[in-house]
Amino acid sequence: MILSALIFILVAGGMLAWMANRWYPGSAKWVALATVGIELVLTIWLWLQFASAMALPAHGGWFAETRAEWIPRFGVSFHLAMDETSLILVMLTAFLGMVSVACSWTEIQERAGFFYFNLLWTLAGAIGVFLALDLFLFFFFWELMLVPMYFLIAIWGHENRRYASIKFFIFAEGSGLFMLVAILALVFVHYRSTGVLTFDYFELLNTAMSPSTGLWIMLGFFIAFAVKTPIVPLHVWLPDAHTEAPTAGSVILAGVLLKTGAYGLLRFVVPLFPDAALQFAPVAIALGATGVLYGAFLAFAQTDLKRLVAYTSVSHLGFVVLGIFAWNPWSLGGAVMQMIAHGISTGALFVIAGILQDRTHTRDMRRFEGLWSVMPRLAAMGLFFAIATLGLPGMGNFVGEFLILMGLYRVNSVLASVAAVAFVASVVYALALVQKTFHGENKHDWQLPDLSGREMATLYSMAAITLWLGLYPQPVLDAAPDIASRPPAIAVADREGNAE
Amino acid sequence: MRTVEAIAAIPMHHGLVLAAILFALGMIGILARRNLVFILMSIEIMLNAAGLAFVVAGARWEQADGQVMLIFILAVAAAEVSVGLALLLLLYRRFQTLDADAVSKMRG
Amino acid sequence: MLSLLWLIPTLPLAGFLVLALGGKYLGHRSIAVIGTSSTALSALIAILIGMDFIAAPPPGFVFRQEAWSWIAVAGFSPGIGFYLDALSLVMVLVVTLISFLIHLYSTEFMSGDEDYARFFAYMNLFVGSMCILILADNLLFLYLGWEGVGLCSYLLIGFWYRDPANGRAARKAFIVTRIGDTAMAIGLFLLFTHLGTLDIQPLMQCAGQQWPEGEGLAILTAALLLAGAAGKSAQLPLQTWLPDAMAGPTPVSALMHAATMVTAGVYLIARTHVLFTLAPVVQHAVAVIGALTLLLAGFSALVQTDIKRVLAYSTISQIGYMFLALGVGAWSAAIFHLVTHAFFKALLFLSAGVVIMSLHEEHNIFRMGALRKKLPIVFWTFLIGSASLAALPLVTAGFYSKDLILWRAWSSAGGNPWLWAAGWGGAILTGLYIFRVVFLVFFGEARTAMPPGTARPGLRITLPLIVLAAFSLVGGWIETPPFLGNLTLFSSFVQHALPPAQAVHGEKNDETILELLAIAASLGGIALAYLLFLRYPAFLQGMMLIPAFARIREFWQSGWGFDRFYEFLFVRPYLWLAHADRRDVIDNIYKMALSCMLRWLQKVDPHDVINTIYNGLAGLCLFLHRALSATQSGQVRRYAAAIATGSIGILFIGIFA
Amino acid sequence: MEITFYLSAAIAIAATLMVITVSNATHALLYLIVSLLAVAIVFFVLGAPFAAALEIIIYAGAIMVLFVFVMMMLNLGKAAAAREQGWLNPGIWTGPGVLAALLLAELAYIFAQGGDTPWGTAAVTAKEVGIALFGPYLLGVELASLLLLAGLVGACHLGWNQAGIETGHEEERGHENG
Repeated sequence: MILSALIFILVAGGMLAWMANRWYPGSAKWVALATVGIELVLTIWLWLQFASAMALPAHGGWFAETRAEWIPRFGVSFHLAMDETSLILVMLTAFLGMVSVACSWTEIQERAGFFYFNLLWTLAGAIGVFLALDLFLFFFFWELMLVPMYFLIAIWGHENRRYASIKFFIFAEGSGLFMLVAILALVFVHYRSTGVLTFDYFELLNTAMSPSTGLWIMLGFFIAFAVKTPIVPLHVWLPDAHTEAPTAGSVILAGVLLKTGAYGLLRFVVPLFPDAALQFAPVAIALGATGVLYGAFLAFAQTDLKRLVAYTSVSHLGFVVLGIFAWNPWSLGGAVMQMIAHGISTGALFVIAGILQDRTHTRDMRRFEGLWSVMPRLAAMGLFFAIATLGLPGMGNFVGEFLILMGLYRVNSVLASVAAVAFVASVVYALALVQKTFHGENKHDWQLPDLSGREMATLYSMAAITLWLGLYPQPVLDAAPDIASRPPAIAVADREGNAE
Repeated sequence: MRTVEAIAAIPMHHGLVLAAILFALGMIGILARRNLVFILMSIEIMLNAAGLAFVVAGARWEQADGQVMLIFILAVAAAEVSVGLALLLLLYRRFQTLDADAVSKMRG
Repeated sequence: MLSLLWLIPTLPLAGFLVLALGGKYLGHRSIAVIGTSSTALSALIAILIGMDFIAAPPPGFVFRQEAWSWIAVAGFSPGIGFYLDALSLVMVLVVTLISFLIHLYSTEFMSGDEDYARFFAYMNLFVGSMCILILADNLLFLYLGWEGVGLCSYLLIGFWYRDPANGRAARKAFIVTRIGDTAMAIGLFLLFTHLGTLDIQPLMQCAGQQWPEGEGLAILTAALLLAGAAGKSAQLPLQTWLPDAMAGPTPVSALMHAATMVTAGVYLIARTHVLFTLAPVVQHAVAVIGALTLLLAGFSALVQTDIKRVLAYSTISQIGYMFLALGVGAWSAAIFHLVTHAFFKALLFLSAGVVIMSLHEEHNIFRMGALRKKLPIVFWTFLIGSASLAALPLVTAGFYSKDLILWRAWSSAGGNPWLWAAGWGGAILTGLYIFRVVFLVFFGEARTAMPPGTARPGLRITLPLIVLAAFSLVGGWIETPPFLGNLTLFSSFVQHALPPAQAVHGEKNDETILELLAIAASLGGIALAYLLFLRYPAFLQGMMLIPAFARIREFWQSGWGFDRFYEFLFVRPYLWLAHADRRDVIDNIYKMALSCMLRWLQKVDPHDVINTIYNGLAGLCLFLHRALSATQSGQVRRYAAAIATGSIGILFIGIFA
Repeated sequence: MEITFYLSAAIAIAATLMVITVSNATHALLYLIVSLLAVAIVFFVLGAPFAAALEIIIYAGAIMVLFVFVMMMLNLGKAAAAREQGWLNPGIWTGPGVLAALLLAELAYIFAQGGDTPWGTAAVTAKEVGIALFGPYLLGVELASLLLLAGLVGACHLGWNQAGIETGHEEERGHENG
């Protein structure tokens, strides 16, 4: 029940915000804030609740479940369930929802009601994706979150929004098509072998299929999630979308939407197709390592602040892919950690970029310089999150990256070493960001107000979470999928890798 | 139950052939005439032929359904004629002609 | 008392937090009090703990304390934990003490700076990270401190952020050390993957049990750790960042880039010495790297004109000595030199800072001179520091430590005459370059008039100088060679953590001969400096007129061309590629795919079959398009006819098929 | 009785033929009414008196009256008939004729396949039709009423526009051209 509430609160809140803004202009943001506030309180309550339930060993990894018939004829049900991974991602979504409402507080003046409607519906779609355990429902939420996101970019975006939003939509829909085909293929394979027509995750979990069929269906899922994650070379929509989206859109895109792709890999690709995933893992790991380095490399080349941050996402999510396909406890813990830490740190960098753009009306780093003396607080926060992004120990990203590479080292030591080069590349881009934006002489004579109380509260809370993740990451690490309850195929690979 | 009346024992075919002929004539009318009034009349003929076929079949099986269908067809015809004639008037006012071929704005 | 161990890193970190968050609202006075008192307290605690540790040693000379479990995933469970043994105790004492003195110095030195709070915040953060590095119980926590000090180094080198050159130097320092750190991280992956833990003591035991000497994995791990150490300690081939790091404020150079942070590499190798003994090849490489570095840096120091750069190259060179000692297995000698070096090099930097400040940011030693009279205290402290650095016999700390290293380089199992010769040559160079500075700066005639009204350094500057000078003189008397009393206070204490060095090559009287040679080297260097730079300066000026010498001088001054080489090999290609790929080549591929295909088709011969097919297809499409659009005549009757035809046709099919 | 059927069938076919061939619209309308009346007789003969009555009342009566009204409003004169004559050149009949022949042939083939079927012997009264109409076909009746309503509204709407013919049309044209 509570799981459906998580989704419907956002849906209802979105509609309420839209309508409220017609009656009382300017009230939409309050409604939105209240909605995500309730959502956040609810998830934290759930977390505390389940943290105590953790003590009981018999829950099988799933805390809560909601199941209702939807289209019984095709075996489609409204099936939501939550385990630790879902919970932690839902918490991230709720928190970033809060952040994105806070950072659009003054930025969005036009059609605010519709804006918050789209924002909340995107969040609702994302939470649905994190909770759905029926493949049809999953696909439904997957599409649900795209359309409002498209509007967010297309209506409230920056100069080049039309191009960016269409590119985003084409990539997202194209990949969604792959997934739909793969879902249907999987369901029919299952139907053919058992005679039961169902879209339920648990029923499909152990579908018998020939290796080649499995590989093809898995590839369908993989491509869909690879576009969203994104994995090089399917990342090209991301820099444009992130750059052109409004601040809240960028935060949600980077913090939440990319995680749905990674979550899909974690929840569906590997468990549903253990053998195929095992076969495919070397390719995926190679792609992930390429992404890690390529993203870091390109981030350095950018002059547009938001574009730079966007490419760092490519790099960081590359780590997540590595972690998932290395599939051992360390790398999975690291992958979940990296997802959360990346959501917070990159989200914060986008908030900072948004604040800068709001005040200077440019994102070109060549036009900044020397902002430290103008807005020391913002600069200090920028420095802090740049350092978090480059993976300094003591911050969340480090724990994620270190664990991922350590797990990967067992499976493929050469690629782990290659990917580790990103430690250096990330320093190069992060320091370039700090240097170009905050350091140097204030040559352009900027006179800008420093952070307001609202912005400080947002960024300080994100900084505190980043430090917390870095120094006491255990709650997040515990949220990684328990490998013992999953198909052991890749664990076997792990052992083989260990032997060599 | 029902009042049995002695009626003519005509093979069903003959009735259906009549319907078919009327239908074909209506079709010829639609295709051959250019005047919209004639086209509308031809449509009436075809609808009527269809109704006739229903009634013939209904009579064959001694069921009321055939006549029910005729009533529906009548309703359809009435609605069609009212709208069709209104359109026809509109067209005449605008183009000063009833030539169906003259009204070809939709040419691709 | 020992249970207060956790306070040592925590106090400076708390100071950092207070200053970072509230620095805006605090006055200079309270900033200075907070910044200094936090390090003072942690130094005090370190001293108390040290006394306690020596007076009542904990079992096994080891004390551990775990705050909380940091990460726990499937057997990987590094904690936020502290580990105190003889080695880390010595290190933490040196670090906190010197930190306190330098903080005290900075309160006056930096008093004119607008970012006073930021400076002390960074400095406190550094002290905290450094203490974590030293006291860490496991390699991952050590890595946290390791990266933390790297970050502070970056922040403080670029402290005066308005000048882009400072920013460049700072980034260079961070990136170059990060290269080493990455290697070290890979080393950690390897260690955990094969030994299953990162806790230092169990790890060392495990390694000793599982790996035979010369095991490939051990060699690989040791090499990776060595890369990390070389990056942090500015050894070949990653030494290029340190001279540029002098862009930071002078107290920073004194604290981080001379006394403490750069010696972290030495500490790391000493801490993981078991791995290096398992990998003799790498251990030998450590010695060779140390020997090469100390010579190259010595030559470079000889020709620098910036006083701080002389000291920077001198630091590289001295750490080269420490590496040499580590490489031959003289662990305690390396740590001993680390300690004495920390004192006298901090002293030299702090004195140089006063000189620079007095001359209003003049760094060039050729524009100084005759400061002996004007800055008497500084002259004496600088002289003491130089003497200690040059290993002036008997009275200076540097003599005892360097002497010990030279002897070990000759006598240890890993030592050989070549290494000794390198160290001996380095000793001559050391005396030569440092006394060159002394003679040029404090003797001769004044080349820049000291601006009138320059305030004399106050107590907060002179006190640290005097304390450090005292340590630089007497600090060596805890460990003396056999013919001078054979005190082994230091090495026997450190033995609890590090194995003693065995002399295998040398006889007893060899040692005396070598001692005398070493004394001759240091005195010779000083004498040479006197002759060349004070007595007959014209000789050198005449030499420099010869193009070959001038070119060599230039080559040495640029640090043996490493910078230019790296620039050419790595930096330029990276920048070029980054620039070329700014718009993301993959995106362009997608964008251009279509137009490229069309262009390709155009290029192909027009009579080509494929082209004809494409043309035919296009023509067919065009024809179909025309035919179909012709059917849309707009004439209702034709549509009706089409419907009728179609229906009749379908009926036909329905009947006859 | 049989003779009545064939006779009225012949009249219906002949009248319909006239409908589609004469050039004067009013004459055609009258022929159509004749045709419908003949069909009504056929219904009666076939034992469907209710259908026959409806055919006369609604078709021949109401709907045809609509046509008459429209004829009056159009006020077509001799010129229109002449132009109509001009359109009716012989060539125009061939295509539709061939199509109609094909259709008839196909239908004849189907009837031939079916073989002889005996005729029903009982008439279906209005009462039965009514029961069927408001029993199983209730939904159909409602739908038909909706359809009629839609037709009514549509016709009203189209007719209303005539008020603004002079000005409104110009506007509309402007829209279309622009």
